[in-house]
Amino acid sequence: MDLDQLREVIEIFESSSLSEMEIETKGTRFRLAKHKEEKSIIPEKKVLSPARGKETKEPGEKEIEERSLFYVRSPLVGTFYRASSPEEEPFIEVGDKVSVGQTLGIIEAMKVMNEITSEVVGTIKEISVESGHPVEYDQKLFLIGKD
Amino acid sequence: MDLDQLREVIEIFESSSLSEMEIETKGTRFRLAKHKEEKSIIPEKKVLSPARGKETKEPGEKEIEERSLFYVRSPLVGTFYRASSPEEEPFIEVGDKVSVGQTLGIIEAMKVMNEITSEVVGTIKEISVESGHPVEYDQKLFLIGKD
Amino acid sequence: MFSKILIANRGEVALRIIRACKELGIGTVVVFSKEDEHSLPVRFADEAICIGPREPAESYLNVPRIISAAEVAGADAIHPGYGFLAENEQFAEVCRSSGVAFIGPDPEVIRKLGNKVEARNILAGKGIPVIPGSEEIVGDKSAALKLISRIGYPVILKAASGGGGRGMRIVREKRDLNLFFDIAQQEARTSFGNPDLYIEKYMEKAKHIEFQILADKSGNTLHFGERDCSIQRRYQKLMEESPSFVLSGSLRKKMAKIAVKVIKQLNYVGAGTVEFLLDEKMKFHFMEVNTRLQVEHPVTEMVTGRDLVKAQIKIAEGEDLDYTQEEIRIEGVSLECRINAEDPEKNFTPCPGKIVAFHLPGGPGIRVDTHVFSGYTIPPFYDSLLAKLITWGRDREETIARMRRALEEFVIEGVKTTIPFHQRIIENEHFKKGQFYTGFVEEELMKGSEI
Amino acid sequence: MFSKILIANRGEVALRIIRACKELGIGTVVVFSKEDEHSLPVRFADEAICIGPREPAESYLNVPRIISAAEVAGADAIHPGYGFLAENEQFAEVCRSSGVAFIGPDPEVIRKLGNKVEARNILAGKGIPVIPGSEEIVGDKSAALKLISRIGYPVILKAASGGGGRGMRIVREKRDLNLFFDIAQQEARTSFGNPDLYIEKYMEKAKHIEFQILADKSGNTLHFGERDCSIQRRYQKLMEESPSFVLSGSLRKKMAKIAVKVIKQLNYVGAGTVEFLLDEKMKFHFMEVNTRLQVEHPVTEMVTGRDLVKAQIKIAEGEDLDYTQEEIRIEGVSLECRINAEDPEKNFTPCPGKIVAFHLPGGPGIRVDTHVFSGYTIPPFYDSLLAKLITWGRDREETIARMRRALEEFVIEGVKTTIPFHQRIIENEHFKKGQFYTGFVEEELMKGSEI
Repeated sequence: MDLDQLREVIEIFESSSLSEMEIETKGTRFRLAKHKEEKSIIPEKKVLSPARGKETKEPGEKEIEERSLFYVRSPLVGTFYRASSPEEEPFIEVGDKVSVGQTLGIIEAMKVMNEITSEVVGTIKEISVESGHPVEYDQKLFLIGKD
Repeated sequence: MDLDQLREVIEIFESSSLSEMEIETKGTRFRLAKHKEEKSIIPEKKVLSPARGKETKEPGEKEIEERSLFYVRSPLVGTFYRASSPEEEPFIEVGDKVSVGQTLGIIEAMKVMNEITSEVVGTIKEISVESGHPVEYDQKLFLIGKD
Repeated sequence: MFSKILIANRGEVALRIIRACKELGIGTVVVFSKEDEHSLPVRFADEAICIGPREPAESYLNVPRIISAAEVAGADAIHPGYGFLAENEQFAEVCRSSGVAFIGPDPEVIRKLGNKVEARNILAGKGIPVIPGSEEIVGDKSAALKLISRIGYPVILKAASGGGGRGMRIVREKRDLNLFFDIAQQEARTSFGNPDLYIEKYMEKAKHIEFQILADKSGNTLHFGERDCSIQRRYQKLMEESPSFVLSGSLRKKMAKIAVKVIKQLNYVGAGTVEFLLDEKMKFHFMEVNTRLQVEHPVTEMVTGRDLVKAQIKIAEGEDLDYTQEEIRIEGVSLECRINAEDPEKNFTPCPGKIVAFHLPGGPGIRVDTHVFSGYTIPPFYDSLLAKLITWGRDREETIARMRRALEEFVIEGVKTTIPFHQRIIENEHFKKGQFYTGFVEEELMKGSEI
Repeated sequence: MFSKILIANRGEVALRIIRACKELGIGTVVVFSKEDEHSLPVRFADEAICIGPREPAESYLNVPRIISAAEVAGADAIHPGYGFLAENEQFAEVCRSSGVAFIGPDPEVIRKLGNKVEARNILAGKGIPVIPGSEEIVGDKSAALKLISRIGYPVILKAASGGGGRGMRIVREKRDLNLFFDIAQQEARTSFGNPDLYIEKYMEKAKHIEFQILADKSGNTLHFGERDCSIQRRYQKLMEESPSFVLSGSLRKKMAKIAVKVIKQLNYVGAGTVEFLLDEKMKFHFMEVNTRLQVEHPVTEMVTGRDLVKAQIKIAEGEDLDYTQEEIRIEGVSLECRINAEDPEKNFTPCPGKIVAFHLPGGPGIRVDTHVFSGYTIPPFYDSLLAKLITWGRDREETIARMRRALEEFVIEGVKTTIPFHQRIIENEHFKKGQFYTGFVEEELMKGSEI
């Protein structure tokens, strides 16, 4: 049995978000499992804030983010706008190319308009919040595919 | 079986964060698991009743009991005596041979003397309670080695 | 003063008594069945003695084993809690003959009050307004019919040695009598070892109002106000409050006076509860006396600020009550919900099992009496009471608002509980207005519904 | 009436305010730092808005973010709790200019009372007995010496913008002044952004006695009795009780009258606390006014039966107090222990970490205010308060007995707590007799010991 291979398999499994893995190859079978953390005794919030309701973490998201996708998150609490005024066109649409420093949207907080700009060069993959909706700190606003 | 390999596999498993692992290779199958102790949230009693203080379950005791050793347990709450009166000799001593139905001791409850008799043929290995001490229901009184 | 009290019970009431003893500086020894080895009372008492296997008859109901445990432990008194041997005259008798104080009234008093027909007759003769009904055991259907022709339908069949709703049936017409008489006799025999029945006039839309009394050995007899226990299901109390929302000050005084008179008549010593039915016309009728601590005693403690269990123990020690009726003040309103491990959507089927998560409500005006903890397994061999949730407020509205938020905060996972049922009751408009009676849950709340 | 209140705080006080709002039927929105995402207030509030990372300056102390959250959520009032922005006049000011009600006194009042020297001077001029001391900032050691030559040793150096013990030093002789003056200035600068010090006569063996006041917009000003908060360590309160064991009825009346006068002088609206030092000769001296809800408010709630947080909210809504001073009755005695995640054997070092087991005491006369649950991790970024354990009894003896058994029942595993320290205090003979003062813990209890 190749113990180095075993070590490597365990390493790969550990760094993943998987909870179970089985491999069968050339007469060798591995089964690995991690047990879930105990459950919190307090029930999940029934009513989420309008802002928090949107946030759902997909599995493997962390990896995705690190590699080629990038989330623009809200640096503050306020109301999100996609355009500088209701009459204007949105700053960006899905599919648009963006450059570093380009304005993507605005967050109004205490009557002050805060521009949200891109930190990367890439393509808008997703706009996560509707214009005029409230956002909280650290909430995802845009998903950008890095070039 | 290659015990050195086994040791190494266990070492790898222990140093990992896994809780289960199965390996099957060339006719050898390993299954390793770590179980977390589930702790009671309530602290252990600080003061045990005089009777309960004596009872400590040793690991594997159940198995032993089933095979060749037999515990005589108290069927009721009361005071345990090894002899019919303080002047008399004890009914039995460690090392004595006993037969089915033979009196081993007495438990006094509400001024009534209840004889404790042997259910097996064998040799007294241990007398677990001192004469004159209180006993509770199901407390171990004697250990008998079955013949 | 007692130096060590044996607690002949389990669950939350055993814990309640341990707490009282600890506050009084009295040692505690709790007896337990093999099943309850890991229970909270066993952990918190100074000593614990296993007395038998899980079957109640071999443990909590077994008099010789309990007495023997008291002797072995050197306890000088026994508190029976409620249920099990709490109202068993033989047990009280054996305690006396064994030289151990029984924390409760004398066996003679328990016997007299345990026979419901005898109690009725004794008190009716002393000017106590009893419910119209039979003056002796009703042996068969023809005797029943004869009585009914005098008092009229509806009537209720009750077990002479009964309690807790078993052996009870409402008879609204002759057909019901034919249907239920034998069943009731059978139930009475199975439950109490005595098939004897008696009959009382059934009061429609009546409230169950009971007065808490304490009487010491010198004859000082004080009342601690009333409890309205009309929220019931199958004669089992589910929610209790003190004071009652519907009693006027003068009616309260009149009822309390009668309650005290009942206790004095009987030379009763200890804590006792005098139960009345209050009919739609606000006329009250004596029902019975419970010779034990009641499950619902906390609501009285909340509004009077008095610890009834400690008082009970002090009376048993021979101490006199050192305050007067005028010093007992009823302040605010208190409500208790009995949280049971039962599924209210499945006809309140008991739901024993392991509690995987347990989080208590807190903050002002909240009291919880419970023996449950996270990881505890509710055994199927005993009753299904998980916790008593008690709230207090300056007025009934505040008390109900607190109960609402406390029921919301209370987290119990692993078993079904009656919390949703209690939530439904406190939102009910009739409940809010105090318009409820003993048949309320079954006749109004559950009409055409799952719960 | 408010329809939604934003809670600008965390931990048990956030939960306390949520409970009050729920009972009043008012919606709640809690703001939280990323660190507190899984906290109980976040779960129990109707809404929760993340306002920043774990650093207080970026979250709970960040005025624009909190105001913005209030705007986004449509809250019409903000409750600041205690600590963080509770006594920050700018915050109260911004609330006002943003059209959100601040649940607390006006910013002008907060400012006046926040400057301790100014407050002293205003009130000394109105016949309030203040502690002898400086009428202005003491800029250097020579100014300090000049003042001391007038009032005599010992004195205490205090930060003019201070609170919570920081920047405070006792000076018993000239040498101490040289040692401590610069340190105290430095501490005051670091803690409050203002190095200004003032000097007061230090009272040996004095008690900290404070009166709880509520004042409405129509000028009705009522007191709710006093709290004795003399059990302190490094000027941090550890245990509080109400009423004080040592106050005579007439002294209580006199102090309460002065406390009400102080509040009326300032045109104060809301809940406030007037703090006094009571010296060995039973002479009392005004210290300061706290313009917020106090950590120890539950002991007052227990003896008066009044919900101070709900009252505070109603006053902010413009409602008048609908009862008189005579209707506020002090019944029984209440005691609070602040259970902190600290190691009393290691100089009270904070002990953040994961709570692996958590079991609350229950039964009569027990109240627990806590945001902790089994599985909760106490973050190291905020204060170490785990739970407030409050007991009530008819007299001080019963209250202490309940505290003893409640501390025994309370199970917290995973972190060290101050429970053993509290157990030691309640067994102390001086404590039992009420013979304790602000220096008691350090000068007597911890003398020659680990704790």
